[in-house]
Amino acid sequence: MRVGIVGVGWFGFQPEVVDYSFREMMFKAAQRAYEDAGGLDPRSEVDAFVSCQEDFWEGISIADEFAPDPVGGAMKSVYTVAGDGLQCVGQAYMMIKSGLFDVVVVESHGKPSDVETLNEVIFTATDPISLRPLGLENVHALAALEARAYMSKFGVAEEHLEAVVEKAHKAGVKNQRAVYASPGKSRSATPVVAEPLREADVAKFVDAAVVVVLASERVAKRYNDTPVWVDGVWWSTEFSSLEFHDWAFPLHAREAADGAYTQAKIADPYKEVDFAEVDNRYSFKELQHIEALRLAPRGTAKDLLADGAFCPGGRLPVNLSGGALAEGVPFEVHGLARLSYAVGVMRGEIKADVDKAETAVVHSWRGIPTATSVAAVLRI
Amino acid sequence: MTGRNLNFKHRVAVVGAGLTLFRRRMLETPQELAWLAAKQALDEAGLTLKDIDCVVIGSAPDAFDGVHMKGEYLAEGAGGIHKPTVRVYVGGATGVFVPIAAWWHVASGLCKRVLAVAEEKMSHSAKPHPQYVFRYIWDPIVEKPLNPNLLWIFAMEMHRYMYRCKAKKEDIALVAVKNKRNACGHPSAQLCDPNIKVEDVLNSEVLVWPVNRLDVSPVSDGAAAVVLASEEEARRITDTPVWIKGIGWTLDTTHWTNRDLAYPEYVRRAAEMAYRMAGIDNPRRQIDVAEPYDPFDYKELHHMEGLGLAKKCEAPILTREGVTQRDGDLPINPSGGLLGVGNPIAAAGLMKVAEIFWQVRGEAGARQVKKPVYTGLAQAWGDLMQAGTVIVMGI
Amino acid sequence: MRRIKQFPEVMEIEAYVYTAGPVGAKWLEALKAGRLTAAYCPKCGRLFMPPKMYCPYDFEEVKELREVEQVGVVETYTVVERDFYGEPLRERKVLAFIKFPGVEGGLIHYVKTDRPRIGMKVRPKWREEKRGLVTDIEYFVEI
Amino acid sequence: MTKPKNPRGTPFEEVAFPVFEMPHVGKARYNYTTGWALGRFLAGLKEGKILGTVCKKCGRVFIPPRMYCSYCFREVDDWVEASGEGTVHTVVASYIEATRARAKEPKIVGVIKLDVPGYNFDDHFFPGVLHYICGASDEDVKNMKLFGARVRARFKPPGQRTGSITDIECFEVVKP
Repeated sequence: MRVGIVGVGWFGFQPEVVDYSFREMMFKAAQRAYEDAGGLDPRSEVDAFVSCQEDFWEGISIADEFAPDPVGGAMKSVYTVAGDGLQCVGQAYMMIKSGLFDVVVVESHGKPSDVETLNEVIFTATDPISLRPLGLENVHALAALEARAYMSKFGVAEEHLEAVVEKAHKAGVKNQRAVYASPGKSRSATPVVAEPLREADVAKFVDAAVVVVLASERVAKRYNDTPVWVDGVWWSTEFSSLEFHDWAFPLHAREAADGAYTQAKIADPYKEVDFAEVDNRYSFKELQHIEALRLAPRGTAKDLLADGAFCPGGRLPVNLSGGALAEGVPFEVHGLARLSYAVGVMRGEIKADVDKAETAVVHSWRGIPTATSVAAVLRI
Repeated sequence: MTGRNLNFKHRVAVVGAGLTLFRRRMLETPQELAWLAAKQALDEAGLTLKDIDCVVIGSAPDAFDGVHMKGEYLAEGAGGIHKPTVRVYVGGATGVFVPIAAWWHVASGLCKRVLAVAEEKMSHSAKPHPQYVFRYIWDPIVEKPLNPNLLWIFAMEMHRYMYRCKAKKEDIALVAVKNKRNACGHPSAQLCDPNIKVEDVLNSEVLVWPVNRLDVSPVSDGAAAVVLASEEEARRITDTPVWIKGIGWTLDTTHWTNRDLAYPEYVRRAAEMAYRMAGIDNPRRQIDVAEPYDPFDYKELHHMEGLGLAKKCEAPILTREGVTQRDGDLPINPSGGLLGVGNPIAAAGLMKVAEIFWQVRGEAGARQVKKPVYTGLAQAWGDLMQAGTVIVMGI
Repeated sequence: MRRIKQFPEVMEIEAYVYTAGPVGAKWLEALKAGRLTAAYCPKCGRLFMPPKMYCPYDFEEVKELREVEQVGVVETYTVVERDFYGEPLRERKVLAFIKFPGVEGGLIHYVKTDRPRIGMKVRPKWREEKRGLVTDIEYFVEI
Repeated sequence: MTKPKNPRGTPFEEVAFPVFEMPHVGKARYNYTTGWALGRFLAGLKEGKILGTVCKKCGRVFIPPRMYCSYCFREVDDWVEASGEGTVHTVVASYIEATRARAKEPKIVGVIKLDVPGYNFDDHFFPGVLHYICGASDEDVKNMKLFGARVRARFKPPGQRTGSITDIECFEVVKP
């Protein structure tokens, strides 16, 4: 039983959504998604709802209690995954494959502008014994440690990061929700945050909500003439403690991608994938994730990128949207942002510079201090 | 409604369960508590971590353990590293939801053996008191400025139930007495009291009328784990797999001040979903033993009614008549429940699932109910009095 | 139409009281005594740090800590110049991941140096007054 | 054989080393966007009004208000104003604070089912808020006399209101 995406809706993608609460943002994104799914009625046609969020992002304990009403799920089967939106897609995929569910709605929202102490909140995700007493003033430093390890091991130079940043901002100009896209942005003109990372290497945060409707093959055509099929989705947690994870290479992304490719029967991703949307919340992460997703051999993404292979119109465009560097990071919505953009491109609703858009891989990483990635293979 | 397809492909069984001690304060870190339970579940199933394909974690608010992204943190102790690991969450109802989510990991055909782990370490949030964490579960704008204590919401529900059902505090206290006595047969139990009487409950400190201290489950640290397997694997692992026959869950509206609290409609809907899948049309006759969620004594009664194990307002009568005792016709919470074994939120819910597993296998020893057990049920409840999760298991 | 647009909120308690577990507690006691130790897994023979009561590699129980020579190697580092919100720090800080030969894992900690580099050998600079925390090591210095 | 067999864990009572404290004050601060519905609700409170929204499809009135109908999944149609009077739906007497410390005086709190002119509500779904109830004692709670009692919102003086649910001091029992 294949699983299809039959509706997508988003709201926000503004640095600060001032007029609407997170619940109202969820509602607006859900309205658009249901309209996109041929006017699906969530009160009678949906078997289950999955929401992706974390308590400390919301500033509410047991924040899942707010999930049902805004998406039309009151008195229905609703639950929360404390993970990236793509992990919710993974759960929905399994639910539909089990045969017990036909239509599952996936929701994620993030309102970083409501969090005043973001550094401290993120730092609270680290180990209380081995790391917390250090009191880091900038959690991005943990990503900088990974950046240095990767760059030193594979000979990546700052100019390669420059190229990633430039590509993201250029591509982002064509993406209507990429509020941070500023072509001509010079990475080297921005200050060093934590060596080797400069301000331009670090994606900013953004408020957003995305809702996706998934349906079994049996009923998908009722809601959409051109479902985008999820042919594989997998995730992996490499380690809980950064001390034990591979500093130079994101094995979690490799493991997630391999699982998704196996399900989708993709043997050679570089040849079989038409375009990709991957996490680039730090510039170097785009290079790492390209390699982890087997779209380039280890250590070669920088060269292929320099040759234009991953640029719009290139051999295998990566982040036609500009990714997180151009759109911002809306907490756990990140994966659904990548997915919804890819769906738009595949359906031809977003005019993107790509030769063929029949098979795509989308990926998300949960950011520091996690070592968890999700990857999904989409086909139309 | 597209209509749920009941002809799902794969049967799923529970093949092992593990628990830690439940105590007020534990030295082990949350990761280590998860490991203790996970390891015991694996050992009981005769498996090692290498046999596990996927891991599902459950834990209630991050604010207890004091770790943001608690699922990421727990993954290592739960056996979830280098594996697809996911943390699911429905507040207090999480414990029973973990095996529900693990069910579709297996039923989808994508995982063969799944470890489901739930953990809670409430003692970390010690200053000023773990109860204080619950301050942040209220609506931050229209409720929290009133400085509520979590017990308010339960007391309001309990009082409304008493008002509508004309139930007396003495009747409700019988539940606490039964469960704290039952707990004496449970090796993990935090609050066994073989001699407790109704007067002890009624004379304990009044916290929020009508709730006295002994009407409430304690603050606890602890973890629980179960191993799920596909039919083929389950038969290879054990001669006595316990099948998951039905799953169901429902979330009512967030806005609890807009609805009547006397009857848990969301539990009824959740149970209906599980019963339909399990082919149960007369739960009172077809369920041999049940572990409804009992963080408060009235909740056991409330949930029995929601689950269709008693008619509306009938549960206090059944309790008074002894029907819900271990040797009764409908044994309820033979484990000792949250009131007796303890309440490390998500772990307590999964403890109930483990209890049904052991009851069905006849391995509950001192706690084994008198009547033969073919089918059992575990249920949990949470969020702002809005979440119901139900699992039906049997031979 | 008038609206109140923002509402301040906290989600915090006074303090968390963390425990380090049976093995972690011994590790912290060793730190308090100025000794660096790692957990020893009897099954796979690995030493690992930070320690836990189980081996993260084979899931077996771990009870023993073994002393580790106080010589670390910088595997990766960063020089932190600004805080998370973009303000320059008063003092640049070198944060590093430090490995100890023969030990899995390691420590994320500060290094006091003007010339950080990968592969540099470092040793801990202990505080006079120790409390049984990872910050009993004030920072690492080059050997 | 009684399962679980030898469950493990190391309980302790004394709070001493190796337990260590980490202050959390100031580490998780937020500034909530109230949004379309609650933003106006709070502004209304400041003006001494209790506002709600209504879905004309199903006729439900939502107080506290929201911009969507949870039951019809559509935007609400209009605003309504509650009269400020209502009935006690459920009520309790709290002897403890949020911190679990004993309170000096019992606090009476409950859910108030609000009157909205032009609408009638059953006990199944109704506009209602959580709030303090004043002019009653804990004895009135214990003997259940307060169930169904009529109450009226007592607002703070205009100068002291900030646009918060606490702009209502309490709901006062209306003497028959």
